[in-house]
Amino acid sequence: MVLDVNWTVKWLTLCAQAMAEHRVELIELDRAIGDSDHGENMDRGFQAVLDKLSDSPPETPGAALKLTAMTLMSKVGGAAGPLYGTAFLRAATSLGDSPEIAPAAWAGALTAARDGIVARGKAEPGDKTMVDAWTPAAEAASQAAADGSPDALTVLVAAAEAAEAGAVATDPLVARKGRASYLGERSAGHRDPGAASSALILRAAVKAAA
Amino acid sequence: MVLDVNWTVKWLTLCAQAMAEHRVELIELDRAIGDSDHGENMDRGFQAVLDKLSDSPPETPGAALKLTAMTLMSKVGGAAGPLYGTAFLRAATSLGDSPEIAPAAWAGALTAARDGIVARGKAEPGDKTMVDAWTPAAEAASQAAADGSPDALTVLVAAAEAAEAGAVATDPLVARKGRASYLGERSAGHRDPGAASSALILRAAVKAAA
Amino acid sequence: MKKLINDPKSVVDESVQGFGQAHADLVTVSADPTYITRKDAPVSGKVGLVSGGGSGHEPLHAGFVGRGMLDAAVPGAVFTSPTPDQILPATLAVNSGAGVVHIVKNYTGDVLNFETAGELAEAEGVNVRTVLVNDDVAVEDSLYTAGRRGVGGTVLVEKIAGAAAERGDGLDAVASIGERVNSNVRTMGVALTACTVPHAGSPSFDLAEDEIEIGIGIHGEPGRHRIAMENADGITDRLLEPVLTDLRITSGDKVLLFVNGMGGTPLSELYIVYRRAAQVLADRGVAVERSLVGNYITALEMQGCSISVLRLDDELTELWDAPVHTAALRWGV
Amino acid sequence: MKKLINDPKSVVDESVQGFGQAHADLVTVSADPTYITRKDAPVSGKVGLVSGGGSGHEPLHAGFVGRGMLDAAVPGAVFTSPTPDQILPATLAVNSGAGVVHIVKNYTGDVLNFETAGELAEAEGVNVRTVLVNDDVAVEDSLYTAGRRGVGGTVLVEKIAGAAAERGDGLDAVASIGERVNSNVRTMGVALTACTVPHAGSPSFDLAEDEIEIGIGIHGEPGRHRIAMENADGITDRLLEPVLTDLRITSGDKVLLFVNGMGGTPLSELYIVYRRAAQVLADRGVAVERSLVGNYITALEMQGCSISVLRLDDELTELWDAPVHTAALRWGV
Ligand SMILES: Nc1ncnc2c1ncn2[C@@H]1O[C@H](COP(=O)(O)OP(=O)(O)O)[C@@H](O)[C@H]1O
Ligand SMILES: Nc1ncnc2c1ncn2[C@@H]1O[C@H](COP(=O)(O)OP(=O)(O)O)[C@@H](O)[C@H]1O
Ligand SMILES: [Mg+2]
Ligand SMILES: [Mg+2]
Ligand SMILES: [Mg+2]
Ligand SMILES: [Mg+2]
Repeated sequence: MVLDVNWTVKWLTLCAQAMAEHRVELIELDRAIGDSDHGENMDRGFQAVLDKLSDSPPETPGAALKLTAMTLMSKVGGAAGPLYGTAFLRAATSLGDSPEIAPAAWAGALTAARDGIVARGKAEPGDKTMVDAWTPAAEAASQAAADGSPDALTVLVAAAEAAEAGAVATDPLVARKGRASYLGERSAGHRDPGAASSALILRAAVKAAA
Repeated sequence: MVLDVNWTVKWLTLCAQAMAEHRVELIELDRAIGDSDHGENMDRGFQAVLDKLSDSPPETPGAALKLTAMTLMSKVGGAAGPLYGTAFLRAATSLGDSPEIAPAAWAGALTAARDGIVARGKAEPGDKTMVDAWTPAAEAASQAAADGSPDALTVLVAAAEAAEAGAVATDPLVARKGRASYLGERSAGHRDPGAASSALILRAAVKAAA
Repeated sequence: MKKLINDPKSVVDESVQGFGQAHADLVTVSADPTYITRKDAPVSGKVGLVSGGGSGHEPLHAGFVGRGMLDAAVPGAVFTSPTPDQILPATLAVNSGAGVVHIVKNYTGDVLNFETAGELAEAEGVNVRTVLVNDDVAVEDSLYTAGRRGVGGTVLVEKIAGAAAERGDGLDAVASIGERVNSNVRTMGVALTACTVPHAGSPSFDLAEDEIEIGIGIHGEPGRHRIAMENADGITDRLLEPVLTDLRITSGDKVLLFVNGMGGTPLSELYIVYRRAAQVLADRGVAVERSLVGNYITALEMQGCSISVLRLDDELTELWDAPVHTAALRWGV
Repeated sequence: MKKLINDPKSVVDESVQGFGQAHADLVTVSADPTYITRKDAPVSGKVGLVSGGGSGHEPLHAGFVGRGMLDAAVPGAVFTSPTPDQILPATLAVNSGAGVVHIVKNYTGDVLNFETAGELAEAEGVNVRTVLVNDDVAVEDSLYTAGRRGVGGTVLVEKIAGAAAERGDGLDAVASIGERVNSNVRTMGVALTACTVPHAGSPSFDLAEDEIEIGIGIHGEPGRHRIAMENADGITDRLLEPVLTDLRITSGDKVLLFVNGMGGTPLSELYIVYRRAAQVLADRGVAVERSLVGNYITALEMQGCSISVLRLDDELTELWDAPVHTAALRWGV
């Protein structure tokens, strides 16, 4: 499996599909500890990404991610818009204009994305935000990429599984960043919607390679 | 049984009691085809009558009814306030300052009350208003009073029963006066709240004599 | 029933007290009997304007007391018209000698109580004229002889007659301007939810999640008919059509378009209704020269709205634009 | 969910269009990206004021665009902050060369999106200052590092900073007046019912008939804690106490008292709350010099209210009193 621009476009297409499919679920998660818009925002944003991708098909994975970043930034709004926008922009930058993403580059892109989110949002792991999905994902991908000469799929799977576990692990946390923090102790017992959507994005990367 | 000022005060006291007891019921009737206030208005009005009666005890039945009229006029509001105010005022006038109400005088007072309501409200029998209780009541009282030399109780009972039957008979009517008329056909199938409170008032007259 | 109240019996008194405190620069509140007068009443030489009715329609009427609008407002219990012993002193308090106009919404209770108060005021030497507001096209008055209700148009009558009084028109002239507004305005309303009268404690009617009431008044009473929920444009068309037909609005007419919230509907939705109504009017060649959008005559926390259209002429437009300084409507000052 | 809307996806666009049509004398609506500017923007020599945020809080912010208040409002989707590609052109459109102040409610989304737009505007040569509003005492910011939310105080910041800009204050002066308002105002809110975000379709939280949420924001989020229903005076005390404590209000202070409805609560109830709050302040020797009562910053059709207290000084009072001409707040003009 080669992670080229076709794979990237397929990944982003599957992201859009995942957001549409899980729109209500993400709204429900946000309803419990936020303001009921996360699923709507992500769905609107990735639908716009689809439009952009077909309007001006990108030539490289990096270009596809940059287009995604700009579109999410201008269509998602809320906290997630700038955070995902920054994440995709940093990932795009880290990939440069190479035509393919090597396993180690993928790990590097995830790390850059995570660092971008942290730079913008100032959240730490354990604050019950999307950082809790991206941090283990970036770490798992880095570890898998460092592990001999892995194929791309292995690295993608490692990241997705870590993100999913990270999202689940936000359940008992008390939020210290974002809207859920206003609830104080009442935020415990609910999954962070941004961590959940992050896991969906990284799972879509696996599906695009399957 | 002599219908003197003591009876009159007892009657009005029982009216207040009936309005308090049936407050919710009258609100519910008004809720169905009006604006949910009739029970509250009547309860407030007759509680004020009680206060007035104890503040300045009347000397004659007519004086008691006049005091009631003025109090209802200034405390009930809505359609029922002026209509009941006029009814009690006309009844008071018809009784003059005689110390006792003869059976025929009672029938005359009810007729005067009914005429007052019609003069103010311009409703005809069958319009689904309190007129549909007062008209049969006045007629039944007149007939009973004309019937040989009846005792007071018989006349009171005749009026009360006719008022009750009249109130029940409003159920299928389509309202043509008052707030229920705005509902058109939808007003059918509900009892007129003013007819219901009128029946309570005339039933209290019987109880006061019992 | 969840409400920000202390006791259903003290709702009106406490609310009016709070209103008086918040707007002490504009109004004086008299207690027992309760009425609200313009701070500087009676205004020398000016015709006095008094309106009133049951409470629960706020900001109507107290919110419209002040320069260029009402001289006094008389609030009854919730949805219960006030009594003559309130209306009379309010009338006397605002009479400068030029006479007083009573603006009365056409409900049996309001009509009877104002009628009595008017007679009593006349007996005390005050000239009283009554302007009856009956703009609700939901009521077909041929069949139902209580006649049409006074609803949204009341706000417009109060503003415009108020401006006429403020510019110095005489008693008959003010009353006749008020009547002119009334005969040129029509209204129709819709409820998405019922409201709960505090002393009643339960909703004024039961409406399923997919039903709405068309042709409602402002007292939580059910409307003329119940239909399945529709979208905003569909509902707007249903309300606007009978208004335009009854008022015989034709291409070239100039109008004021008033979208009024019933109390519990967000402002954003009222603008969606306004948008459609303005579109329909534009399509028919009708010029919307003035507009009013907001919660001005309400039914407690009811969700829904009413649409009023007032046919304007130059004088009515000028009077509408004249300065007004009240708690709920203010411009030019 | 019953709402006067056509499609959850078009709610903001259609509402803003209707708003623009109803207030065409005051504002210009730009579509795609959506923002609302003062009709005469940019006003030569004047510092521009831009605010914005998620929709659903109407009349905030569009209702406050006009002379003496905002130059532009940027509405996002419902409860979703707008994006830099809206905020940037709005900023450019109102920049006369004197620079632009962004008034931003302290939510992660608003902060991040305005931050980006501000950087982009600076890159285009516009001087931008940001006033962050964070007046909500329900959030104890030591523990929860997202900090306090911007709620009711936002309206007061916009009015007073708007007056400062209108009188000709420079960029730093306007921003510092805005910050002065923010540091002298505190707010706390209560919800009696939840609200329903159109695209979500179900209420933002479930509340039993005898429960209320204390310490809510303006996004339908649950509050800090849930308590049994109380009467209006009790609820008022619960809201007012932390506000006064946090603001260290003492006898002799002069304040503006702002009772704000969350959208679905009748005005009459807001005055009942006002009455109690005014009473408590009077008892403590605090002078309520100005007041504001009504639905100014809302959470769709939520029932409930917030109480804001702003400590006044002579300058703030003068700026509060200065003429303002917007759709939702107007006086002196
Ligand atoms: N400071 C932050 N750092 C990282 N992630 C954050 C931060 N604040 C919020 N988030 C993420 O954003 C998600 C909420 O996104 P969304 O609902 O779209 O925006 P909003 O909170 O503005 O309504 C949260 O679930 C959380 O994962
Ligand atoms: N024109 C009328 N003539 C006679 N009775 C009337 C008339 N209008 C209303 N009523 C009576 O008044 C009753 C309603 O009283 P109430 O609810 O207290 O006043 P409102 O209708 O003003 O809320 C009706 O049930 C009816 O019996
Ligand atoms: Mg959210
Ligand atoms: Mg009634
Ligand atoms: Mg009534
Ligand atoms: Mg949001």
